[in-house]
Amino acid sequence: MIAALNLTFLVFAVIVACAALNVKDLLSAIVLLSAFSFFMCLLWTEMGAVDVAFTEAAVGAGVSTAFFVAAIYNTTRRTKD
Amino acid sequence: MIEWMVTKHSYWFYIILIMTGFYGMMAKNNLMKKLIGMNIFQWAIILYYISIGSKKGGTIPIIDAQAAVRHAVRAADYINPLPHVLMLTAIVVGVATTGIALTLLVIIYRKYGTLEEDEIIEALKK
Amino acid sequence: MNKFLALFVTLVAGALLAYGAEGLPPWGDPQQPASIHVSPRYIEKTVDETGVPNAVTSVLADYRGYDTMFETSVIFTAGVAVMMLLRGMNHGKRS
Amino acid sequence: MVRDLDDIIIRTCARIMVPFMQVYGLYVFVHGHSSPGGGFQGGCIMAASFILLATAFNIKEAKMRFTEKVNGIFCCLGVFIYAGTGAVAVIFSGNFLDYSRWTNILPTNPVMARYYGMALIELGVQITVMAVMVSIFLDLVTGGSHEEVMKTDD
Repeated sequence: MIAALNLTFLVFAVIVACAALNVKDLLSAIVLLSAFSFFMCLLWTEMGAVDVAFTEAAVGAGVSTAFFVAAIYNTTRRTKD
Repeated sequence: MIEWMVTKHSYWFYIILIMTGFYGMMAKNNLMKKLIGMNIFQWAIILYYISIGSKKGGTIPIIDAQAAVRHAVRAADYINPLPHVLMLTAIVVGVATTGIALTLLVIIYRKYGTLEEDEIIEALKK
Repeated sequence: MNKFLALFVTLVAGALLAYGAEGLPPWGDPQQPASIHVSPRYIEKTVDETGVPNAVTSVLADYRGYDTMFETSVIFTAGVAVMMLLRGMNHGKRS
Repeated sequence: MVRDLDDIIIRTCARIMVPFMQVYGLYVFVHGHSSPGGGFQGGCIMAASFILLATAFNIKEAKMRFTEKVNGIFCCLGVFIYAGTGAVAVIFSGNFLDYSRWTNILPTNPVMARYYGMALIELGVQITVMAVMVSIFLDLVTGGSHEEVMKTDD
């Protein structure tokens, strides 16, 4: 539990979350959401929750992104906001 | 005041993340963006639960074998494993329910040809 | 929905959360209520009672087995729901 | 998915990587008792190997390796293993999910019986998670038809 590392990862997570909500392309938004998920994984490793971080790296950043990309492939990339 | 800011600065970031996800769920027009906001909201809450379990001076909850043989396991040396277990199940269930939400989005796109909320409402009024 | 109304609701919710965060224990406090109720027993007895050094696995699969069992059935239900929604729609369109 | 884009580099890399990913998934499951890991993580890594197979080759190739019938059976088999492990303890006059009653059929002491009971539980979780994740991905990417769909625009 290192406070400086924790603060850095939290700031990056907030920036990436805001970027994922504001980018004008859905595929980019999903890639940014994957990056957000990976920062969450780093945060949990830093807090000592290794099992949860492992699950997040396998499920959140891996399989979840594959689901989103599959849904985008069947719908559209276009968004207005 | 300064000490209060230092000891609780993490909670402020959790609140900012929750607000980001909440705003995305309410204000965005695209349904996929709403789903992304919901995911951010969910992960912020999981992050708060995990941070409850952390202890200053504690290590990861895998018990040292030598200490266990000597019956000298002290609970203060290890991080609380209970929130980890609850959130481990929450993450996997969250991904499964995200799969159902994406399925519903695919069905909506097949029926209306768009994912924008206002265009769907226009199509529903006809 | 109006963006300013959404922003207002978000800010009010954030202010309420910040007001609630004032009553939380300091971050990483070893004596906070969540860390002194049942988890010391799990940590101290896990090797003696189950032989598993990883406390997360022993709590997940043994002490709280009901939780994980119904969680597994939730995943199974989600898979069946996706199957029914997508394939059922397709079938209706074809006939 | 990529029928017109026949890239030999991606296919060769995927063919080399898939067995190692599956072995790693089993390693994570087996070492879940003494190191980070367990059923959820191992199941997701094994599901990721099949998803890689489906994206690098095509849907038909992945379904030849892991057929739809086997997938459906595995979805139910994991939950069945979990509930059956608990129910066997009831037969030996214990509580539901009380693995120490397994000493009636395993030649061990109650502590190690709980150890092996947990391994069985994790096996059930791993099988269910793997099968359901692959099933959801294949349903989503083909739109439910489970055939190759080629999109031309957008």
